Amino acid sequence: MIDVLYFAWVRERIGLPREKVQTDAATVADLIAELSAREERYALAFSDLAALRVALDQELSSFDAPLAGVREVAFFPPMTGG
Amino acid sequence: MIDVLYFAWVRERIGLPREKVQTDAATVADLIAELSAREERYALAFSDLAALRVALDQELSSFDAPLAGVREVAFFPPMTGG
Amino acid sequence: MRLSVQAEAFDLGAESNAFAAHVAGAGAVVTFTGLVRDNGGSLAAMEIEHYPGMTEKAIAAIMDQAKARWSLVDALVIHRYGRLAGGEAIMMVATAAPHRADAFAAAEFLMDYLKSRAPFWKKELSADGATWVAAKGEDEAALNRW
Amino acid sequence: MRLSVQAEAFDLGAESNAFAAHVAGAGAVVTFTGLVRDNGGSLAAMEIEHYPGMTEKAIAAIMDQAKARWSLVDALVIHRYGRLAGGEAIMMVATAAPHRADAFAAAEFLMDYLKSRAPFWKKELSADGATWVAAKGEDEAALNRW
Repeated sequence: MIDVLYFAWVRERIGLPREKVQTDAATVADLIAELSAREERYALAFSDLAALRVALDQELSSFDAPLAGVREVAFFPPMTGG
Repeated sequence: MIDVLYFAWVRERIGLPREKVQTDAATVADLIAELSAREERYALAFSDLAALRVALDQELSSFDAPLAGVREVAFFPPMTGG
Repeated sequence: MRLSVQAEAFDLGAESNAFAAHVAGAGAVVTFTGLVRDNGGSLAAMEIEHYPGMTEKAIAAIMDQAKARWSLVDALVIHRYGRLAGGEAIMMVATAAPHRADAFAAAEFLMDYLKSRAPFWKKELSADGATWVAAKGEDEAALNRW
Repeated sequence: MRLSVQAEAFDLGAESNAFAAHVAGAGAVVTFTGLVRDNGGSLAAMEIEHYPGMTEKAIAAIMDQAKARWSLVDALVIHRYGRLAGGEAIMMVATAAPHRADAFAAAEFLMDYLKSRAPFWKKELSADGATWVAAKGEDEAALNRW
């Protein structure tokens, strides 16, 4: 089980801020494929990966990163702080 | 008659902050030559022109600038504001 | 070095004075303050979302990088989240260094990284509705200079 | 745009707040404050001489140049003269612009020009005596980037 978090418009499209996901996905990309296959709202949120960023255990990462040992995955658009 | 002003170590070497000078000097360089010929303290203050700056009527200028119409000449070292 | 991620408003003047009061050895203090642009007519409120936990870690990492790169006496980052009205201060950065070049460079570095690498997302609220602020290409490009 | 050449101390916090309170349309405020470096042991007092009349003109000209080059909502320069103790604020600059790049660039420009083109001269007073601060080659060189 991993915690999956969504922020900003990703959260709005998927309709929830976080959920626990039971998965055997090997990489972030695999997890995205699993979620997108679930429901249209996920497919929509993940339709353009260039517009998305991912953090693994609160560190920015990449879509081909392995999920082994990861407890928290977060998806969000490019950050707009400052 | 023009007002001649001295600042910082130029003022200290010459020993006064300002004086009125009767001169027919055509350029700043001519005025410097006249003053340097007066007394040792002037010659000392003007001995290294690379270490000096000049302002004519409160605008930075150069040693070869003409003095015609100028009312106030100021000599000082490179500025250290900020 | 102090870092605060907070919903509450902060007082730029009070924070600047408190920061500058304890920077022995510094000859230069730079502050940057980001404001919700208030263009008179269409006063835009702003809603800022963030990622609690990661936000603090990301900012601390950015501050550590700045400290490693420049000769800093001290640095401060305050960043708000939640709802802000037009004209309100969103965040501030302060740096203190012996000389001005380091204080300026570190403040700009902190700002460039906070813009694109700290997990905040801004939503502008106006009469026309709500819009997520898009990241700008120039903000990503600004990172290349460091 | 406000410019003050004064002997009196100023309050960085109060000046920052007053400045930031009237910058509608600005998203970025940058301040720079120059302090008399106080390195604990040999507390250096500083004596600042200036050229009344030319000082104000020179600073106003520098501010006009900044205004012409960058999109500024407002700018402020305060510079003291006379005797200052270690740790005291010598001067400050503040800039406000729609975006941060302009606010930073204008503040750095103002500082570079104030350093080398505004008629102030600093003398450091320490236990060893009084020394006029020499202009630095790097300060003159800094002007070339503009």
